Amino acid sequence: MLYSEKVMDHFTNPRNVGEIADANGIGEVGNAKCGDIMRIYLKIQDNIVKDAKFKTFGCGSAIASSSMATELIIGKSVEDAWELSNKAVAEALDGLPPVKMHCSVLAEEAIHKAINDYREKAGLELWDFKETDHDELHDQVHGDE
Amino acid sequence: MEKRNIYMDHAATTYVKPEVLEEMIPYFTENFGNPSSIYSQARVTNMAIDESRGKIAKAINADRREIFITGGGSEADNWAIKGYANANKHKGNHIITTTIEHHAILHVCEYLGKNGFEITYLPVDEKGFINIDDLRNAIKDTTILVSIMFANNEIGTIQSVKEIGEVCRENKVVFHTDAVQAVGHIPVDVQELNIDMLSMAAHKFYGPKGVGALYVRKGIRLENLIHGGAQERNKRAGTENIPGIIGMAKALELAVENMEEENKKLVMLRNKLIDGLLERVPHSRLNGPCGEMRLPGNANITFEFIEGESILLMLDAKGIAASSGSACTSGSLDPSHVLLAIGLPHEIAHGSLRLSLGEKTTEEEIDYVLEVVPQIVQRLREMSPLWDNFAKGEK
Amino acid sequence: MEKRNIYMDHAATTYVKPEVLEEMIPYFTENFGNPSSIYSQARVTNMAIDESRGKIAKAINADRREIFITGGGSEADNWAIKGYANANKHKGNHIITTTIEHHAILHVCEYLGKNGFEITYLPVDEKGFINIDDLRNAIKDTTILVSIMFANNEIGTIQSVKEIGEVCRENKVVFHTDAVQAVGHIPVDVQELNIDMLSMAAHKFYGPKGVGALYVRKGIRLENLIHGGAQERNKRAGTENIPGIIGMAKALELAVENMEEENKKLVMLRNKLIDGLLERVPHSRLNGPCGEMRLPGNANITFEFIEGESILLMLDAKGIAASSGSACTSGSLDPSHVLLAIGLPHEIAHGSLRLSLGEKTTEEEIDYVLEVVPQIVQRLREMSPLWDNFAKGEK
Ligand SMILES: Cc1ncc(COP(=O)(O)O)c(C=O)c1O
Ligand SMILES: Cc1ncc(COP(=O)(O)O)c(C=O)c1O
Ligand code: FES
Ligand code: FES
Repeated sequence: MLYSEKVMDHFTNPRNVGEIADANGIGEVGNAKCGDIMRIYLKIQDNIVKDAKFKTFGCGSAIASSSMATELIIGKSVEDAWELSNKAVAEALDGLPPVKMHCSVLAEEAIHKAINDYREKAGLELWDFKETDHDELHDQVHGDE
Repeated sequence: MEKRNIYMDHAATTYVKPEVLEEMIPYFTENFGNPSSIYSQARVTNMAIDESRGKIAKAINADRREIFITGGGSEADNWAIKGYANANKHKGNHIITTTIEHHAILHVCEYLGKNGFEITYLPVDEKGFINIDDLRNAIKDTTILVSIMFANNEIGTIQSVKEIGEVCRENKVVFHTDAVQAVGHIPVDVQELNIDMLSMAAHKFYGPKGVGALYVRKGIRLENLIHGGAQERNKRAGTENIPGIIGMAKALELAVENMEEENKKLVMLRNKLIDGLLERVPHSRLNGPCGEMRLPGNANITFEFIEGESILLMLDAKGIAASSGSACTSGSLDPSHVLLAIGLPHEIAHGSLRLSLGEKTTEEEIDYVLEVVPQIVQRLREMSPLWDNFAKGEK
Repeated sequence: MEKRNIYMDHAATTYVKPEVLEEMIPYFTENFGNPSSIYSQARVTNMAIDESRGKIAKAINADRREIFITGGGSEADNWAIKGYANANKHKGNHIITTTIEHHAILHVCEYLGKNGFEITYLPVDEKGFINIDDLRNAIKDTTILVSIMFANNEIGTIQSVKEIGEVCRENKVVFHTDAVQAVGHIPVDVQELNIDMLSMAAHKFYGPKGVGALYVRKGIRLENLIHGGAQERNKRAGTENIPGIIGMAKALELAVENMEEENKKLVMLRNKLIDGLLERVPHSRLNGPCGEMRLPGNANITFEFIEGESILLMLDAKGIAASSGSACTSGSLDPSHVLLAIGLPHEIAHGSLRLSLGEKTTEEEIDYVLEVVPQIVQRLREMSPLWDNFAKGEK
């Protein structure tokens, strides 16, 4: 399995690690049993993502995806941040190995959850999104070809 | 700082020692004649193979006619289990193995389980040992075969092979052992230990890849796995891998010669490594036993709250090659079945590191690892939401 | 006179070319890391294997994901036949092959024949060709697999593979070909020839022993032969034989590069050898076809009234290494099943000689063989009671 240089860079020097004390949107996905948990903290002001930080328990690609995803949404409007897809994260990392694509899905979903957390707290209507059933994803990734 | 190059994954595979390669070379280019032929050139290779077979036999106290060359450890395992099961199904359909075998045994057993055989997987205790009474109780009228690994590739547990062999013999059940991690590393004597079949692989003891052997005690019937030409006394077809066989024999001869001295050094270094890591890293634990019943070169430590692949990548950045879980399944994301079998919860099993030492490992390398690993663990823990939760909980 | 050293048994096995060995060497001692691991050292071997797989695929016009490395030609044959049969028995239980296959196919078919499968062995004509109408007629509703060798190892017959492939495709039956004697020697294009599975072995084209490959067209399901680790995309377990794979790829690349030129020379020398022997030795006959449909380096001649092993021993005394019948069954005393299949009576089949030429064969060597063989045949005939009877009968 080969990681791109970009992945390795974001893994060894992850951007935006940590938590935001006064975050107004927090999202967590994954589970420890699978070996991956991602927690994203957002600071949103005037509908703009002013800051984003993460804490991730997971493989190299999960950490790199968190780093890249947070970097990509900082400064964006909430709408634009919502549109960030796992594919865009993977592409920004110059690609992920096929068995590791789901790690970028974690990033997309953690952001969705964090944004909805913000909207809930702000009394806004929640946006629709389908969280992947992690067990299903697991079978998909590790099941027979 | 100069980039280090520290190899601590000898349990996955080793390089070929220069003395071994040197012996192999002439058989690639000069003495390459098909040993089954009758011209003089072939007689040279025929004799060389015979001599090598003798060396391999001697290393485990077997007869050379009981040694059958294979294309590696996995082939030997597959052949032993499928070959014995298929040739002896009239006697029964029950096979006993353990939950901590290598996949080359486990997946064969799963396959047979779907094809008319009944498989019992013996559990292990928290150090990775089977309970001999469990084995006794598992044996029944239909039991034809017991396959229990000699030494575990992940956590280094060495089973009480002699006792297992005795129980099998008392019950007239054939006993196979996957000794891929044992042969060339610790003393193995098929007579003394009551072993009926045994698998080995050259690349685990500084011999070449792509060659292994199955020891089959005289009188045991196996169905062929690879049918065809009359090689290996009609039991395993395929033009002989002459350099491979020569290399395996030479490497094994060297390994047995140096074993005692080598292991003194390895045990000392390994203990320093294990003790040092446990001491320096909080919330870490040793997997597998300490002392005599652990493979001399094996250290396996779990660091809670972090994940194995990230540890490996960070170690790699520091010039250290190691492994997490079993080598041929990293690339897969499942936590090691061995760590789950010794009772580690899923989330903790994910954070384990295997460092396996070899003949060139130095004390200075151990010191470097002891310096680097705690830093890496700390960095990863700082990123980990689990550590966060834990630290907050503690306050 | 100085003892000669003439190798004319290239169809049995070849030496490893120095350029090939040179590419392999670093992978024994330096770049030996388990390619499934994730440290940088392993990335080097991983990429090298990938590149090699690409070269192998290119040589037969396949996709690299369709190439699976094995421990040799026999393993590839066994896997293709047993693996396909077992994975597809719900579709039918009938397999078609020929009477002149290598034992690695024949013995597998015999084994399957005893385990619920029905095998049809197509006959061949006196040159070793199957009749395409026989194949058409043999295919029935229950037929799942056709395995017909590309080129015969004893008599050099090259089948009309494209036509065979077409018939299989029309009838939606999977077509496997044992191309162990063809790959690296004559053009092989799995697309153009409609081949679904194909076996090869590196040591037949100046690559190392103990490594081969099975091409499996995308979409074809095989049961694993060697279960275990996740190597070869979960299809063939066992730590990768890195130097072996590198060597096979390099050897094949060279073979394909030089094929056209090389074959011009080989055909010229072979024709000189065959014509010369037939001319100089009375009561001799060529086995297999002449011309285009014969392997460039293969000559197979029967000398009536004498026995093969005696010829080989006398040739050896003169410094010539050759073979009689198929290499891996010499050592066995039965006359070749291939020679019987092309209609030779038992007593005549015994007296056959295979001379297989290679890249270093010179015209001078051919001249020497042409000088020596007639003398040997005459000497042996003088000792032969059969010749005696015949000579007296003629008078
Ligand atoms: C036609 C053919 N098939 C299969 C084989 C078996 O190959 P190996 O001996 O490399 O297993 C050979 C050579 O021995 C052969 O000539
Ligand atoms: C215990 C054990 N059994 C079997 C094997 C399989 O050996 P190989 O990869 O040489 O086929 C290995 C190593 O990979 C092993 O450690
Ligand atoms: S987080 Fe599951 S493997 Fe990357
Ligand atoms: S580890 Fe989470 S999907 Fe498998």
